[in-house]
Amino acid sequence: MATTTPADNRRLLAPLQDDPKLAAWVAVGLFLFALQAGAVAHFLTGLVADLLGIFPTAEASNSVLGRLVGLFEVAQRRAAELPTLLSRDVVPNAGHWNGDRWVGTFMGFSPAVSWGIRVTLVYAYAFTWVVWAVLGYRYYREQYRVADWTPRDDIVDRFRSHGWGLFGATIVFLFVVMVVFAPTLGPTTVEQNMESSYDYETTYWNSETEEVETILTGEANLNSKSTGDQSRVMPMSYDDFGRFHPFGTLPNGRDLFTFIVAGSRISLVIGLLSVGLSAALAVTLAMTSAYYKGRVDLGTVLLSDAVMAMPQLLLLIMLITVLSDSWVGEIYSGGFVLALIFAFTGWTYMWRSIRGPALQISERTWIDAAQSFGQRPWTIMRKHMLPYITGYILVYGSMTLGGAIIAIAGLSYLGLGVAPPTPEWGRAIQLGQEYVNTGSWHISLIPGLLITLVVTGFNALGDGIRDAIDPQSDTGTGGAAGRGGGA
Amino acid sequence: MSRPDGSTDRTPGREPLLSVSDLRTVFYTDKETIHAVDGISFDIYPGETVGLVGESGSGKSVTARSLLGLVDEPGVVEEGTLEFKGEDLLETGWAEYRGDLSIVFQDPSNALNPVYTVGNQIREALAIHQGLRGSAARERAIELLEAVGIPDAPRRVKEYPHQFSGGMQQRAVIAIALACDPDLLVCDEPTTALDVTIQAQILDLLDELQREEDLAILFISHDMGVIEETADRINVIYAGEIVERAPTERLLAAPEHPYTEALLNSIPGRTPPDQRLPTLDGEVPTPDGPAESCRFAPRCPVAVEECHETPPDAVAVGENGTDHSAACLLAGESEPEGEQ
Amino acid sequence: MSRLRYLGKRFLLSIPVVWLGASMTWFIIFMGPIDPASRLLSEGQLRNPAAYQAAETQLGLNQPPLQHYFDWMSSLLRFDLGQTWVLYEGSSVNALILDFLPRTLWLGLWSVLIAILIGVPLGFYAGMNSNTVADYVASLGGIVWRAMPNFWLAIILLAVLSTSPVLFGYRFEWETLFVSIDAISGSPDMTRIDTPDGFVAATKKVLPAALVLGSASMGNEMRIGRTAILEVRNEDYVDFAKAKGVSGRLLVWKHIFRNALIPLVPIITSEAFLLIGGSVLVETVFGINGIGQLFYQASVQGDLPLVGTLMYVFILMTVGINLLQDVLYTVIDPRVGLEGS
Amino acid sequence: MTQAIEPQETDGQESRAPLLEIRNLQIQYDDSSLIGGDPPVRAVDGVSLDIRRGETLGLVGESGCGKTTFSRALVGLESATSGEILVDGTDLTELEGPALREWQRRVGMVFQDPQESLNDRMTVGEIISEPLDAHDWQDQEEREDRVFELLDRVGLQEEHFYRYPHQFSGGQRQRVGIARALALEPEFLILDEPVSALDVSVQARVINLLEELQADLGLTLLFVAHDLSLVRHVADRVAVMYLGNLLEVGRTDRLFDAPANPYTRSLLSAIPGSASPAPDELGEITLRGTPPNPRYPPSGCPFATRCPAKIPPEKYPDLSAEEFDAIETFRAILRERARSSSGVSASLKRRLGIGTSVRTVDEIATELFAGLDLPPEANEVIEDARTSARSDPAAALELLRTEFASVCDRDPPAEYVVDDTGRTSRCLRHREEYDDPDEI
Repeated sequence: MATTTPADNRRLLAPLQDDPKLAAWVAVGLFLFALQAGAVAHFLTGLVADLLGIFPTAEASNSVLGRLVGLFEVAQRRAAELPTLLSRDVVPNAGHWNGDRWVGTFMGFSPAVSWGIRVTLVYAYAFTWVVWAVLGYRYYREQYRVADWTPRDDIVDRFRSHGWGLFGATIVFLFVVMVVFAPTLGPTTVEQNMESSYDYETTYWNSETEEVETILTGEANLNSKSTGDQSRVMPMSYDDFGRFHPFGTLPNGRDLFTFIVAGSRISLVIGLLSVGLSAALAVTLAMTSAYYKGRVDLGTVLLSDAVMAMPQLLLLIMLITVLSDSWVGEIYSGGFVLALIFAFTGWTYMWRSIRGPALQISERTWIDAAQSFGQRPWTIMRKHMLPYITGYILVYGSMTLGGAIIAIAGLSYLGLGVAPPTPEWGRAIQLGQEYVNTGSWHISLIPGLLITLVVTGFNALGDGIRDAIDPQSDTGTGGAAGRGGGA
Repeated sequence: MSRPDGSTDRTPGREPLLSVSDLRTVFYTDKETIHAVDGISFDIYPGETVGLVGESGSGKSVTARSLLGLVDEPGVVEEGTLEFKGEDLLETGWAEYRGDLSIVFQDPSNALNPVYTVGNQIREALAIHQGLRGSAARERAIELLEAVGIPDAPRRVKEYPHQFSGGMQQRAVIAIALACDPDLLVCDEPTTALDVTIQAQILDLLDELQREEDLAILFISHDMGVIEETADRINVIYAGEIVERAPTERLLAAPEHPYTEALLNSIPGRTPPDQRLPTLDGEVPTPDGPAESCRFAPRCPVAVEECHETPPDAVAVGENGTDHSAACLLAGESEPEGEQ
Repeated sequence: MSRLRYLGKRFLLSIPVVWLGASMTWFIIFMGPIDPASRLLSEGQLRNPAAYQAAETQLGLNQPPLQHYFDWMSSLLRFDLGQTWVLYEGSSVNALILDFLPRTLWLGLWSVLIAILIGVPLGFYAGMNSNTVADYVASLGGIVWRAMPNFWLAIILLAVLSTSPVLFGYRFEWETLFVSIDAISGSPDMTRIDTPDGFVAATKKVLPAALVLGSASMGNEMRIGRTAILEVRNEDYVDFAKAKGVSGRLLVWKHIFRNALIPLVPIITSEAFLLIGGSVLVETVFGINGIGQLFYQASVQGDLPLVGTLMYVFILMTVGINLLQDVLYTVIDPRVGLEGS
Repeated sequence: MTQAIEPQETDGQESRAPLLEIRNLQIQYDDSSLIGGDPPVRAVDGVSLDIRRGETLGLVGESGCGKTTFSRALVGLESATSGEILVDGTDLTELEGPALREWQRRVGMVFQDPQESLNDRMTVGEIISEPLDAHDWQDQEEREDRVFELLDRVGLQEEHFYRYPHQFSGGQRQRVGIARALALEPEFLILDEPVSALDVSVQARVINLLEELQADLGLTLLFVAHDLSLVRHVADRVAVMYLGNLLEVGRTDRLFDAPANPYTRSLLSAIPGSASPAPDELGEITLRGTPPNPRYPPSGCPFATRCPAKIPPEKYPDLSAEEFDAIETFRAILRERARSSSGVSASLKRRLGIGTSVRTVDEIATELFAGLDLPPEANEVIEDARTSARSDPAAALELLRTEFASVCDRDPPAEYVVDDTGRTSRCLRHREEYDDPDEI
């Protein structure tokens, strides 16, 4: 018989002591995780509490749900006490000048430098994870995988040599890290600087009195507005209260960087949720309509044509208007309903984009072969069609995500969608609109440039994946999908 | 003229129309360098049909495209001469000889531009090569379609390619090629996409045209039966090299190269139904480097050690001046013991 | 199948699309969580049951839903669109649309034209000179251009134009270039469009907005144009034409460009779709009183019946564009509508 | 290897019990679902055939003749419009769900293009074991053993288990396809052009493998191909298909040595080269035109439009072959014209006086009949037709049809037994009153 049987080769649970390299790899992973375990626990417990809070009954504190919510809130507070390396407390940047040196900042550096160190540490940490994952994958490929070559290897190799795609991946990586570490990255927090600015105090060096004084943060904001040529706090500068503003301030004196970082979170969450939902819908419909063809296909075409006949942005506006006052409209500052609406209006574009590939795959003879030995339709779709469509979904999903970010920004520019005070990029543009040709040009310009960069990044990533999975095709049908309905 | 293999094509009294010598076409991709055509030489005389036979991936189509200067990126014609009417096309370029040298592609549905009528595409060639325009060109286009056996040509001339069946499309392609008034027609698998009864029609048509117009034809195919029926002389191509050349009858009767022999043997019709088909191991290799041994050696049933070390040169094996050569170290040494 | 039959079939298929779209609109507006009648009333009127009932009766909401649905659909079909409630209170919707629509169409026309006239030639140029510096610059430009949010671009462009003398020297002032316009932004004057001056003025007025609105399409058309050229260049028939001796300009124009236009048709029309959606934002930024802005105002101010009617108009427009695409197809590609394609 | 079935005798095939009895099978495609009114495509148009246990039946025909559709129907990949496919008394065309799956377990199918028929994201092991998984065949371990056994059976190595189709050559891929078809130990194997995508030097090995497998496992084979030389080599019996109809069915040696049907004769004669299996006395027959559109099949014999041995019209028995040919061509042209001018746009053009030039119909007729000496009555009819063709091609066509109709245009031929081995052929020339096809 054979020297290697599949049974021998199935060593998924290979003992770690057999392989010191693997053990080292796992140890590094655990160490990296431990550094941030507190933050993860904090996030997860918070997420569960928020999810439970969605249900209207949860508000009553004596209901079962209400108690559960309370329980998780307690757990969240506990989790917050766990030590975390990359927190504002470990590397603080909010300090003041006492006439002699900086007090309360990281190792006595200036707030700008302290903030810079924290940002650098965050990105270094995230990058380490990436390196760890890549090394792990390579090691698996060399040592543990039975097949010496798989079609996925070619895809990975092609992507690795795709400069444009890598550029996109880098941008997306930077953006995602920004989203994940949003509270850590800002020079201040949404709560302190925006939501409850009158509950917090800012200590500062008053250069006139030459004394250290305190002021309510809200009042400090009022004195650091960017409203034209006279009063402005520009990017990479301090305001009168010794607070560092990497991107300057908003017309209401709040920190633009903190605003943008927090806004990135809601953009990505809504984007991912909506793309996920519409992708699931699109894939299911694409597979069924491509598999059964005929009437099923025609029906889906008509339905999607009808949804598409209503311009997406207008449909969004209409639905938001209708749904904004209902209870779903209040979840996550209106973000949840926005995601639902996006999914409902966006699946058509995605379905259109993958219908071609799905039909093509359904014509492949291996589908006939599977039918010929009596394979069940759902298994055929899952085993023989889904793996191919997944690639395209990644492509168009990536592009649609870019489009969703634009559309969300466009809606909040119009004052729809994500309700203020929750930060959103489009609102920053709207706030700064009247100052664009004054000295406070940064307010609109920076978020706009960031949107352009992030969307370009997602599109480039999509291009890269497409070229990697299907080097011949460049149909560019993702165009419509990646555009957020013309916003 | 001298050749690397020292042979000459002997057809009395006439100069070759096209003389290909040591042609090398290389494709450079990220992963590998493919020597698709690796030093092939042959002559074509006016009015004759030369066959080029080989399996897929042997370099047949690249040869055809190289002759017409249609090698696309990343391919490059690196070496050799293509003497057409005494001029080396690789130096002078094709511009002046376009039309004199015409081509028929394998898939007629791709060779015709879908957005123009067949008549338009014929008239285009007529305008360039025969200076015909207006109603003269229209009349001539109809005549050409009739000449290639398309019934109801006056109506057909106004139709679009997709309104034609496969066989009709190939006839239209031939009509366009004829409109260029060619001396040499390169037919790259012209019947492979067609059914056998349609293939017979096209082969008849080519034969008839050749006799009427004194065309020289380079006929490329993977099908020995088709080649045998059309060609006066046959070149057998394997992995970018011509391994054997002989007049048709001679090649069929007394193949010298083991590959030719194997190729002939594997045609099912040559083996009685109750016997097993003779087989040949392995597949056609991709020539991804300069030849360092006989490329057929790994599959060759009679290979000796030397075959794996020395690339063979073509040697003349013809008796009494027959133009027969084979690129095999063993050729000519052991007499073929007659076909069993 | 003949081409006319093909078009007929496409036309028949668009009927259920309009019907489905209009039904969904009806459902969202009248069956959704919001009571359209109460949204029409001001705070004070809300407390007055008589006023509420009057509004409900006017909207026909006191009827059974099915009856209301059929009434609503049939009035749409007859273009009996009623009157407005909140916006321009009491004016006829038909008149309102006739007043606002031309401005949007004018804007849309120019944005489509700009996109086609710049995007397609640039894409073809990049495709013919693939992998050169010019190609990379054009492609990158197209991609970045495509990623910019329209409304942001509009804001920046307005700022640039309003400070044009400062930025480009005092000789160049957008407001007074060729013909003077009263302001950089605002609605074009559609009444004098038949005079040369009026035409230029109206065009100049929408041109910045059209440039913004068409920007993304331009990037997209460029990209597809480039790909199409690359694909066609590798076709056998191009090689065959070369072998025939067709060369230079004839080869490029007759055999490459013409065929490369075919995949561009659906792109151009699907971009036109997006323009309709994008018009809301661009009209808002530029202060153009078009149908997009009307829609936005109606939504914000709660005139839901008007929102529904306008949506119907938009549906008709998109379906119309779709049909136009099919007509273009049959003109440009002789294969359309015949068996096997 | 697996259970050895007693090799059955090769003689007396006629007496073998049929595995499948196909009765008047019709398969039509109606793609113009809602609107449009094109008649359906008649892919298979009334086929009756027995497939006997243990035999290799070759099914040959040109592309589009319906041979692939027919073979797919036998595994339930196509649904029959009418007719029945009987296996042990059950009609396959009515099976659904588990019953159909049960039958599919007994059949294996090998497809033409090994590149297309293997999912290239699955390893060879996964591909071959998929039928086993689909039918919950025993347990995981035994399935794996079975796959290794199959790999060995088709001449592949065990290490190929974890490779992907991309890593194989065409011939090896086809072996994987064969292994998959054999996974469930079927009794019946359908081979749809199994080697036509392969190079000749590779073809031979796959064919030899198939012959071995049949001998070892006692399989019944349906071998669908367009290459007649190949079919002669592998098949015991051959069925020749044209436009959805079986025109000749019979023992391979008899059919190749003395083809009875004009179509079989033409098909054989068209094979180029000295290795052609055609009998020498056949000579060269080149068919005119192309097969008709299966949406609009001829009303009589399906082959009548191209037949070189078409029976001359009763009214004019003395027409020479040449003259008959000219009339046939004229009719074909008119038919084309009538169809192309029936569309809306064409009638619009006609009304506007542009397009379709009537002048040329006349011209063509002049050319066609130049130099021919038609009998006066026939000539008169032609003249009439030419006159009416100017205004109404359909009427001209009708006139020609009634005047010059041959029995071949009218009567679909029945099956005639043409030799002592039970070979059948569909051709009106087998009727006693006409000359046999081979005498033309």
